[in-house]
Amino acid sequence: MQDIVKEDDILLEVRNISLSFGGVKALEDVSFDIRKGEVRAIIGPNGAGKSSMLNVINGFYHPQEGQIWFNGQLRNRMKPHQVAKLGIARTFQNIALFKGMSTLDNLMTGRYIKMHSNLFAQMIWKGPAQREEIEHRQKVEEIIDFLKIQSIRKTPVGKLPYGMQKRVELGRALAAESKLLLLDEPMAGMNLEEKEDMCRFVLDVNEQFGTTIALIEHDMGVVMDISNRVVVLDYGKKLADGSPDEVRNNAAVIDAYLGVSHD
Amino acid sequence: MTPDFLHTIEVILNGLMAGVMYSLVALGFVLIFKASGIFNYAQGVMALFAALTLVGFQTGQVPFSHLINELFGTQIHHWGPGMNNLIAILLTIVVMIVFAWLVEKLVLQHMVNQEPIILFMATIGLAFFMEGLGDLMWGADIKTLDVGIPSGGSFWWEDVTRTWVSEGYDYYGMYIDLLDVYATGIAVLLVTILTLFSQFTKTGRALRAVADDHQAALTVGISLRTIWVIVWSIAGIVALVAGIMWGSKSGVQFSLSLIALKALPVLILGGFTSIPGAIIGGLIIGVGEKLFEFWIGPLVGGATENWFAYVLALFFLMFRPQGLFGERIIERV
Amino acid sequence: MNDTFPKLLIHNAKQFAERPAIREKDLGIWQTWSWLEMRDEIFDFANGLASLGFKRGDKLAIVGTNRPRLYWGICAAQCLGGIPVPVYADSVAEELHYVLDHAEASIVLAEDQEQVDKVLEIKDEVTRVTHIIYDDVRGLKDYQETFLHDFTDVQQLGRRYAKDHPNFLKQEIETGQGSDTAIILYTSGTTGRPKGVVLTHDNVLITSANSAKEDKLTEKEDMLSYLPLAWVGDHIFSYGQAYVTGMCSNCPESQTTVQWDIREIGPTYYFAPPRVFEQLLTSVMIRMEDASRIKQRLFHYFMKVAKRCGTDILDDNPVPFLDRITYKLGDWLVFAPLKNTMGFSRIRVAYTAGEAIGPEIFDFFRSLGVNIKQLYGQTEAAVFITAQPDGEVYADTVGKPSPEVEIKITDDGEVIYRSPGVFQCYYKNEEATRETKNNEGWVMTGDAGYFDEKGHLKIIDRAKDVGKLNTGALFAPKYIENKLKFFPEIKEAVAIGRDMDYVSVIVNIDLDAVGNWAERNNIPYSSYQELAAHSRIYEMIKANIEKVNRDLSEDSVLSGSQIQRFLILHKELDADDGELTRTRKVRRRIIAEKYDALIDAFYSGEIQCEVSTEVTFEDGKKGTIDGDIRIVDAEIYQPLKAAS
Amino acid sequence: MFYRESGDFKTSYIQDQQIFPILQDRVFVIAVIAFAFLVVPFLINDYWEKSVLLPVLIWSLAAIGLNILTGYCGQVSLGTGGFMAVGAYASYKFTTAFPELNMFIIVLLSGGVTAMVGVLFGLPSLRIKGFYLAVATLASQFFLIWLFNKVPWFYNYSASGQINAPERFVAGIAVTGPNAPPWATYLFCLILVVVLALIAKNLTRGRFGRSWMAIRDMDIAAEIIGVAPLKAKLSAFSISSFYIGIAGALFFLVYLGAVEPTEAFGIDKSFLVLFMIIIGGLGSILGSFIGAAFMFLMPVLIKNILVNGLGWSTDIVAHLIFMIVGGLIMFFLIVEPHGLAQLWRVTKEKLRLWPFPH
Repeated sequence: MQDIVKEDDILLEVRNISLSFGGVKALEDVSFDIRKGEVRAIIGPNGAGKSSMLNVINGFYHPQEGQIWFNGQLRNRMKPHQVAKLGIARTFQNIALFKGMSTLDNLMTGRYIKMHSNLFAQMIWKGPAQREEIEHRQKVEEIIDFLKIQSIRKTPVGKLPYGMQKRVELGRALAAESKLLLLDEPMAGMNLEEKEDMCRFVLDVNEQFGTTIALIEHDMGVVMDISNRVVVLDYGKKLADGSPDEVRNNAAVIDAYLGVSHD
Repeated sequence: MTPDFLHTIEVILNGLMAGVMYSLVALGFVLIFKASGIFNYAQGVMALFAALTLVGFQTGQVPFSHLINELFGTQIHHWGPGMNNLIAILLTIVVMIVFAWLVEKLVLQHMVNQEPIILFMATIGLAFFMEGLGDLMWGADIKTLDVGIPSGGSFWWEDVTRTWVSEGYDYYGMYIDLLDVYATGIAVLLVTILTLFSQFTKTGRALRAVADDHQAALTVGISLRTIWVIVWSIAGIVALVAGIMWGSKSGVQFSLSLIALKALPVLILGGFTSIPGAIIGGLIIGVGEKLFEFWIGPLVGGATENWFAYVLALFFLMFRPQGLFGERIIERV
Repeated sequence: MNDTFPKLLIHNAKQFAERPAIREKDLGIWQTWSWLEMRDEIFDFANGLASLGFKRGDKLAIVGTNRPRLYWGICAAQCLGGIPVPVYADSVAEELHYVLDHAEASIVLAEDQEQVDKVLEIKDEVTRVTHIIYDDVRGLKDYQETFLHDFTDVQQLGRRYAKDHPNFLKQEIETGQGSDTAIILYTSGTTGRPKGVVLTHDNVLITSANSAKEDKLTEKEDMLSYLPLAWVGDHIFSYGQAYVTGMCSNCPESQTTVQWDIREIGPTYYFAPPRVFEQLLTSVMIRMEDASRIKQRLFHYFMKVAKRCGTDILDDNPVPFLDRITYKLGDWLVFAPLKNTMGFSRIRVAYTAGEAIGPEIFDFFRSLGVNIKQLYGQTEAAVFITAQPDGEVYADTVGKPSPEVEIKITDDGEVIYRSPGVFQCYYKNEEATRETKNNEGWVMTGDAGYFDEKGHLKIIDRAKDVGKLNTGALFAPKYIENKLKFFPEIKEAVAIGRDMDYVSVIVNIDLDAVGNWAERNNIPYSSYQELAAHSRIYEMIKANIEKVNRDLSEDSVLSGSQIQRFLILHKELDADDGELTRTRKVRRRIIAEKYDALIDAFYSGEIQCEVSTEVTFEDGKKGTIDGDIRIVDAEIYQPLKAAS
Repeated sequence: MFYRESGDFKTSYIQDQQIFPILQDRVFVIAVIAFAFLVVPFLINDYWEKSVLLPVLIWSLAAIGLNILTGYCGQVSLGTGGFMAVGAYASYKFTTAFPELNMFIIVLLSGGVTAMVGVLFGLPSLRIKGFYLAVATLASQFFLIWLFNKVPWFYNYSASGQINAPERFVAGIAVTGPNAPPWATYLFCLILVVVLALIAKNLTRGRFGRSWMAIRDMDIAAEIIGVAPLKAKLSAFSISSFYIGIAGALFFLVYLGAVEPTEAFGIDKSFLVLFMIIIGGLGSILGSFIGAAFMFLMPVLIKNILVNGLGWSTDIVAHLIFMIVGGLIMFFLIVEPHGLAQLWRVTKEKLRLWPFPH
């Protein structure tokens, strides 16, 4: 990927973001961008502020300083559900599925923003509501097919094994057909095989649907192989940014990971 | 000073004392909530139950006499003349402790790591159960409770205040019920004891640890279950005190259990986790509702005490969900 | 006269119009195509093929599992007078290579990325292949090859092509006739290269029609198409008979979901090889194990009832009134629910074939009211040679000759037949054809068998394995071994006797079955060897063998080959020691060499024999097991009927 | 055991998404409804109407309402009694103000009014959760009741402070007032309940229902997906109140006929309905019916046995019932937090797999 990029290739850009909770600095003057169609990794040791960064991007936290540009326009102080409407979906580090619902319903809920039939249509069901329901059911079924989770279509997600739940959550994020997909430690707590599956899916999503993906990981391993560019955070500051190889050979990064004392 | 002004002071004073009563109940809530994260709706009924039991012992009632008579056609009611207050109170305390143990054994330990709201609903169930039990044991009739706390207006205070009025008004002095005064005294005593207990005893410290986080408690070396039993026992005793106060004030009857409802807004104001909060919250509510009734009441047909506390709490919640003294709730993602 | 499948398709599209022709479990529901829709789909694709330059006589290779579009491919090719050549989905690259090359396929219709990759891998060697068409686009988006087409794109081409050549397809279909080659099916030959069996429309059509008439199949049937596309059975059941009767074939969501899919569809017409039924039975028994006491009682009680009168009720023979009542009750409480969970509720006709099926398995399902029947067939015969008519169903025969089929038994006991289904030739393999089919059109089955007094054909063994005892009595080792293996206690059995005076058997007991029998009767044992040598076990096996002898004695032909002596081997026959093939078939020669001592002992009348055999352990180490093996005589029964 | 699903397969999403996908269930439900409409009206008498059918129907409606809020959207409310009162008083004002207005419309309007009040008291739910909210809803309970006691306009300045249901007709047949024939009042309620239950089912299985459940199960994730908490919660509050309001209206118009607010709509009613959905099953329409029937009929039954049967004094029995109810609540929350509906679901699964255990 060439390094000089035209403005309109940039999907999301964060500029000089600083975030703190009552004095505790979570992020300090962090800036980076995410280009259309790339797989972007945000890595860093635990407590480096990765999750905070994600929470800033989709509007859970509002940074004290800095700007967020999405699709060429500035967006500040947006509520998460408004951000979702802009086309940003995400998954969570510790799975945040709707435990009480089936896999199918979880994915259907994922399409909430895409559905519009009003209260009265819903009450009557027959007619517009049902038509909409079915049209979206088809979309969801395609995702189910894509993630190979047909067999658990109607199982309550609470009953599913961990790896499967991760997959369902990915499915729910996909269902929104968002422009940008944020994955918070998608491979955390998985065995090797599951990790490989997940990588496969991430890449497939990126290739087949052309979705831009930003993913967080705390171990460098897998991420390096699947991401185009990597930004490294540590203690809330940006440590490095560039291609996997550049990052891998970056002295500061190595220190951070080998735990050389910070002073 | 004008009589109106003095009236206002009188209202405030009464409010404060009523507030103390609320605080007494709220205290029980806070204790349990801090230690087990359970919002114990049954606290009020516990007060009722305790009071009933106390009266029962005092008057020497036979527990379940109605039921027994119903079943075997007997006509037993009392087993004797009753016993003196101290023993009765001690016995009641024992009962409350046994009760606490049973609750833990039969209910709580089966509900560990359930959502708080589920536990809350469970305690509503508990409240119903105890209400039925209490009535079944001691009968549902209204009983008078007297443990020798003097009551009635304080003439001395009337005389004192009468002199405060400015020339040219005739004023008969402020009415203050001695019972309320004593209640306040006892409440203060109770709170200090509790504070000392939690500061200077091992168990007390353990309790605080649990309040902070359960794992920590385990490391202190006291099992969560014993902690819960202790806390519920204490709450039971607090309930007894509250029961005695309310009981001797307005008789032991079903309505007593409703003071629990009144304690809820107190908690919302004070925060579920703060003992001082509970007390101050109680006072605010007490004074607030009395004043509101005194000023606004007449304009809207009175009986505003029914709802004032809740509406106040409601508005309060909108702006400070965690209460006056509660820790700030930070959304974790 | 509709003498080809394309013509039949047109006819069905008129007659059954909106009735379902084919279904596929996809995206969570059973996507359905009516005969009309299916016709249009097929015609579009056929035109598409034409526009890709596919002509009369060209071959269309079809690689994949049961998918509607692959079935459509078959008919589409036939529309143009081309020849479909299905290939097993699991065949590896070189097998695929051989078939594509040998059949001279010009276009390949592949199911998905996996198959496409296989084809691409060998694309350069098979130069005749000009286009590859795929059904499922997943993962193929960014393949650049220009000769790679999506099925729907081809149909698109087809529609355009049809505009320019309005009557083209119609004429092509008209010109086709029954004598044209309909399909080439490659038989996965156990020995040597697979052979391409050439079948005409007549072959497939007539056999399908006859067999369908026999079982009164109608357009109302539902059948589950889950067996390999390239296997003749599936071609007849899911394609031939489907087109003839207008019934609906249902494709499972995937090979792994078959058991759920069958449960949903509840087919009325069903085929499965014996092992499937066997697995079903075991799974039923296992699942019942952890059922509550009451349920188990219920189950076992009513299964007894079923054993007593179930099959008779199915064949509506006279049954005592009380039994009928209890059976009805059992049906409501146990049988019907059981069938429901297996997806057998609606079955009218089910067939099993390929190998002998265990009588108790067979009876279990029949007594539940599932009408399983056996048939005997071959690719060369377009399946049907014999089949069991309703009400004449036995575990040990393969039934009566199917309509228009003549059967003869040669002097050395081989079954040969002649029928409208008989194949034309092995594609590009003259002498193989000559070997199997003589010029009056009689085909050698290679199986030895005979007709019993009921007029049913009994297959006893591969012809080449059948021999004679010195007494001149016919000796069919496999037949005997199978009978023995039907006993749960017996895992393997090797019958010896060709050119000997009598039959002797080497037995392997089933460690699981016998093992927990031993525990229940608290017989302590530490090893297979110890258990095998135990006298109680010997008694048990002896009893089994004598049961077999009794059956044999009732058999007009084989009564002479009853088992005289047997022993229980001190070790399990093992593929690692070369005693079995990887598919657990007995390697007679090796065993004969390895255990010659035992065999001598058999015929020198000894009752004791020392053996020391080399074995290979899991870790590959070699070692020896020594054993002192008892040889026991079994009861011989008087033949009931004189040998015919 | 009774299920024969094999062969009953779905060829379209419409089939797959019907309320009762299994044939046997459909048949059964239709049979029940048919029985309720075609047979019961001819058998019904005053006793069955007043002491079984009407209350069960009406409480079911209230339970459905609360279940939408608590069971589906996860917002606990102790204000049910208050909202029922709103419905009752609204219907009273409407019937007296517009005597000609069709009763169905009146009832629905009353629901509408309650919905608006519900939204008002639902506002805090945006800031507060769990039992904080539960406490807040108490405000509505006490404030509303006080309001109806104190503001004469609500009871048309009647001396008693009570409100009495005037006689009103549907298609010329009285459905309210003392002379209304049992079958008429019964059918009147039945129609409303059936239709409303269906609507509730439609809402809960659709886009709205999912947004509510999303909020209930994991509000943060719900927001990420684009569910606006404001919209979801307030819609839940309004629809829930709509149902409860209608229940209140029927309770007053058809069932009681005359109402004194503190009596009829006290806090105990709020608890009763809450218990109904806990025992019936949170997040289940069917559960609302089961729960309502159970919680209402169980005491009646016990009374019949102990008082009429064994001749015990009523107050002792009353206390016993209190204990039993309380005990049951704890029991269910411990053993089966999803209530009777879940128990039914489990048995059903067993029946589907019969004779296999799993």
